[in-house]
Amino acid sequence: MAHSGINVLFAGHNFARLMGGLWTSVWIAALSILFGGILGILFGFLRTRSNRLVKLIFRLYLEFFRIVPTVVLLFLVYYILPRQFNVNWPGTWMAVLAFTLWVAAEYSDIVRGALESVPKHQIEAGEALGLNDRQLFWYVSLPQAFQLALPGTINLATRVIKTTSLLMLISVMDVINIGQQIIEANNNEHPTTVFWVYGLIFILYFIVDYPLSWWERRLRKNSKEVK
Amino acid sequence: QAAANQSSVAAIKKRGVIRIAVFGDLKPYGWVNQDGKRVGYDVYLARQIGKDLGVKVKFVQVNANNRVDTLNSNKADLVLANFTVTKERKQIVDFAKPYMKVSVGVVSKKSHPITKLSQLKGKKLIINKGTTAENYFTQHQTGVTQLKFDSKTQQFNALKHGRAQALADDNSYLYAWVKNNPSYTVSIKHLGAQQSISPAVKKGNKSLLNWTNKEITKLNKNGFFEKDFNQELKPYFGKEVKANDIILEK
Amino acid sequence: MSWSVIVQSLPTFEKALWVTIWMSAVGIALAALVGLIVSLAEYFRVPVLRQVLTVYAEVARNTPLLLQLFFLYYAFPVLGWKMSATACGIVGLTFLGGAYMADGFTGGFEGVSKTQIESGKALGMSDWQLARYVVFPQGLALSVPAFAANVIFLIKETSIFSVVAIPELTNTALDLIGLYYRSNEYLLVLVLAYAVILIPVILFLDWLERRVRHGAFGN
Amino acid sequence: MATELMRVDHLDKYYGDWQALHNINFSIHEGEVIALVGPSGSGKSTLIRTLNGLEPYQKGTITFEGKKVTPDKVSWQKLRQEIGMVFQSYDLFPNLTVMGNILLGPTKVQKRDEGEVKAEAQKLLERFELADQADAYPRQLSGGQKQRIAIIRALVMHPKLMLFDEVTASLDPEMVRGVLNIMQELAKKDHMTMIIVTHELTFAAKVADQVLFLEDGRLRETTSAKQFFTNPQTDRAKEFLASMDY
Amino acid sequence: MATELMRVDHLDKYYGDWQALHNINFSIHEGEVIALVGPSGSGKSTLIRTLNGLEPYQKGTITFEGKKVTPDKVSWQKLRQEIGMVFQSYDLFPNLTVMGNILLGPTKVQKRDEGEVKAEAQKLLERFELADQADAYPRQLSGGQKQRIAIIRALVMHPKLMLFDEVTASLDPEMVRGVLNIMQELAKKDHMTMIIVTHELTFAAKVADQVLFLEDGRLRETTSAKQFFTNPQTDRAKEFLASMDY
Ligand SMILES: Nc1ncnc2c1ncn2[C@@H]1O[C@H](COP(=O)(O)OP(=O)(O)OP(=O)(O)O)[C@@H](O)[C@H]1O
Ligand SMILES: Nc1ncnc2c1ncn2[C@@H]1O[C@H](COP(=O)(O)OP(=O)(O)OP(=O)(O)O)[C@@H](O)[C@H]1O
Ligand SMILES: [Mg+2]
Ligand SMILES: [Mg+2]
Repeated sequence: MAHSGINVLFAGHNFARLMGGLWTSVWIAALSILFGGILGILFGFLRTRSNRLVKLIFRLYLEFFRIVPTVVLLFLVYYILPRQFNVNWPGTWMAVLAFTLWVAAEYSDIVRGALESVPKHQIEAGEALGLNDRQLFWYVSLPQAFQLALPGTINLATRVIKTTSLLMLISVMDVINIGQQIIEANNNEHPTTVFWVYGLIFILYFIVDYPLSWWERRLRKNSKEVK
Repeated sequence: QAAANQSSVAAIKKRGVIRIAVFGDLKPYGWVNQDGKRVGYDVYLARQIGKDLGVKVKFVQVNANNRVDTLNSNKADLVLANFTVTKERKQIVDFAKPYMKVSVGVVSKKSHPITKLSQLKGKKLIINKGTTAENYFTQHQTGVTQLKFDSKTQQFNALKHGRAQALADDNSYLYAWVKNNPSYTVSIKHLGAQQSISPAVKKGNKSLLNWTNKEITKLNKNGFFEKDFNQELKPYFGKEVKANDIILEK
Repeated sequence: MSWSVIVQSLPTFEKALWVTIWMSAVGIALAALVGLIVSLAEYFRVPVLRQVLTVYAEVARNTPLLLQLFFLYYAFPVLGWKMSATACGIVGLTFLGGAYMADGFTGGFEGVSKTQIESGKALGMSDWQLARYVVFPQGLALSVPAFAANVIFLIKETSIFSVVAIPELTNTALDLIGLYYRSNEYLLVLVLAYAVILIPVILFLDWLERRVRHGAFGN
Repeated sequence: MATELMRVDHLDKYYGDWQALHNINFSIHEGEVIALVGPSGSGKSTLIRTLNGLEPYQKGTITFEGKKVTPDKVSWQKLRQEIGMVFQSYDLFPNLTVMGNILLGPTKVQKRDEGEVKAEAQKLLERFELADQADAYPRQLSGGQKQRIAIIRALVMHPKLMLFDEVTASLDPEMVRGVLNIMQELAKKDHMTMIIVTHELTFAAKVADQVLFLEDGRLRETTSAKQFFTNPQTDRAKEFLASMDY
Repeated sequence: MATELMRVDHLDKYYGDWQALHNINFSIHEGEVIALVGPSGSGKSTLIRTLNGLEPYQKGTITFEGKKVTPDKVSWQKLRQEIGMVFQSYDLFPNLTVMGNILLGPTKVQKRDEGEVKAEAQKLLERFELADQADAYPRQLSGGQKQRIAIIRALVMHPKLMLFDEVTASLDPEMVRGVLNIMQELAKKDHMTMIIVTHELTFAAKVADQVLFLEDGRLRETTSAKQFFTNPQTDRAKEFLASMDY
């Protein structure tokens, strides 16, 4: 019985379909991280420089995303945007949008934190050389902040990848959704399908996520040792 | 209205694609076989509609509880997802002529069949969010605890694992399901009035609504639904279900 | 946007709010306990147990809660292990949260400076005394920020309980949308409900963080 | 006497409500070396940072090469090309090599030709026995090496005045000498104008022409180095010298 | 002569493959003060840490009060109650008050009566002019005060031997004196047996009976303090003394 369940994974195009679903999840994650990362750097930079009002606005933006669970965020974008704003994209792009906004919020805080933890005396050493604000940012703050922000960046990426599991809820044909289709098509004949399909997806997520979190851990350890 | 125009017959033809919302995990109405191909009673109809319109069909997979929003948010032009016509739904979407009849049924274990609503009191009942079954049990106080799921896959798995004593959904696919799960039976065949299932379009989309009405009438006349039934449903149903239980009279 | 729709839904949401709150509370408490056990095994380098728990933590950290719940709820019964939805939710949250909490505590313990540990040793402290008087008080204080982040994270993760039919906030909102098609109203109430839970929690944790920091390190 | 390079008149500086510097007056001439000494917290760092525009001041004037300094960002940015500064903390940029650190100011700020600056940098590195380190990263260097490179990084901008804030305070004792040697050479050979904050009184006695003794934000004594170390005027300076001389 | 308190024979210590200490031999008698000096990186900290069991060693023996030390965790834990140690970094426990810091060892490790220890601690605090600080937290103290309290914390355990690893190295110059004063008093008045790693050679000359000069992990000289500072035997020691005396 258990045997028949595992065969379902390789029957027909099932395995290829699952991999296709995984690819959907991965590229949505990748694009969101890319777009969200760019926005996040911009927002984070603005948060260290701007006047009170701009800071407050970005702070509120961040707090909104801190409070609203990502599932809810997906539904907000999925239900509200098309109707209220006539935005009419396919589900995958809705997902990219929702994730991008979320990543931008979280990443802006990582970037702000990193920029602020560049030691003050480094900035002063730059000032003492006569660097102007723009030069200080490009030659001193940014390269050092990048190092400081790297572990946080990777950590966020792992979370985004894991969160793609929610795409199923807004009908994106992600790996879980395809898994459910397979389960539905075979469950009656092979009751253990559910176990093998979810098991495979579980492992797939682990395979994608683990190297990143391993890398993050190593970076953090190294930076501790340098200290 | 700009939004309605996006789904007018002219717009669809111009685009060359009609977007039709279907289920992906509702065997045998809308599901995906192991080759990754969408099949089922609704899907069969969808493909025919595409052919008759002379456009390609793009499927949008939905769950029971986002069928309305899929239309309202312009993600699909037409819903063919076992969409039961109800008073409430009529207020927010426009239904075309029905192409199936249905009523809410209850499935339970053969060994402990639930044949009367009163037996449900104090028990657990599985339903799918956004279905007529949910409507029914929300409106009729039966003293049952509802377990609400997002998808068909989830709800049937939950039933099999004994997470509740019964499951309520459209009787049309309960029949199919019990065929493969012979220890269960559709112990209540009809709850409430007989209802019908229709294609739905966004409210105000007269153009597509009229076209669809004509299409249904035409298909009904030339026996399309019988063919559809025989090909997509019959193999999954038990002997006790006849074409007449599902499709409408000509 | 209809005011009356919102008002009518409030009693339903209130019930769901309590479900979210109590399940979060229990799940987080258990997660903290598991996290503490894992981090203690790591700190005392307990053979075998430590390796086993490390594998657990890696698996829990690198897979989505949604799949963990699917497994517990839909796949395990195939093998004959069945838990109620509530139990699945709590176990899932504990499983995931335990790994995150362990990370936080371990980070705190490792953050205690080497010189502090050596000055404890120089006073002749045994391993246990070192842990009791030096590493734990300082390490736990250091781990408060991570703990706070985890609490907020885990409360938000309960929104995924929806997939195993637990009637918490998100499930309730989706359900109401499916029944009455008033997505604007219900989503608004849903967001507000999370704000009602999380804002006090965030404020409390901020306060706790400042207090502990000052108590332990004076800054 | 040589021309006056910088003068400070009636300078007051506050941190919030609290006055850190009280009515500071002094001047420094070309080629002169001033040692700024005093107990911890007396305001030495505050004063020397003010002279480089890193701290705003609330009253008084700073005059550089006969021109009153307008205390805004842009003027200071320009002026800092004429005034080099080295701090106590090793402040090389960790993401750049030694050469990268040295080139940054001349090429990006002064827009000088990279090849020319590089040649000059190479010469300075050789002069101070650091030629091997040109491609090293700061983390690969000892504290003493880092400080010497920080000095070169400032020198290559051709400053007219160099400010040093306890540049040897975080160094291992044996490293101190190498750094002090450079500073001594700059003073005696290059006749660099310098203001040096230091706790190394023996060194100060050797290189300084003048000593400013600061206490509680006030200049208590401004005398020639010779006189200060052999025969300080004020009791406070005497006490201070006694406390430092274990 | 007084009895031998500790002796070290043929001690070798490796960090991984790299040998940090080579064949170290010396002994210290009751009431004696040894100064351990040498360039940075020569292994002073490594040696003194080894004497307190904070670093394992690979060859040789350490003998304490005539008994060979078995180099395991539990023996060292016991022994450390007899050997006090103070480090360069201010290492008071930040979550405890001054009194809490002082009481921790005697009451928790030695299980002595709290009241009695408290009275003794109070006396020590008074003796070293820190009585007002008993209820303060470390963060409220200056570096010099912290180091003096760290010394008291070690003393209250009644150690037979005290180890000091550059206890004044991170202090502001004016703070140094207070700490050195205590150590001098311990040496001269209390006749405490002590091994002191220090860069303050003037101080070492004053308090030490013997000097161990370490270089590259090898003991290059073991002589009386008088001889070492006036007339060192080896060239290396001469160089070292010259480099330190700027
Ligand atoms: N940014 C600041 N804000 C408020 N007060 C400050 C600030 N920087 C320094 N101070 C205070 O100003 C006084 C002078 O400090 P400063 O650092 O100039 O002393 P210093 O003479 O350089 O001491 P040290 O020898 O320890 O370097 C001190 O009381 C210090 O606490
Ligand atoms: N944990 C360690 N692992 C590897 N090498 C080490 C370790 N600790 C010290 N060393 C090396 O051992 C040598 C001796 O170091 P040690 O700290 O004992 O010198 P020191 O004489 O105390 O120097 P300082 O005067 O700078 O304190 C140095 O080369 C150092 O790099
Ligand atoms: Mg200073
Ligand atoms: Mg050392």
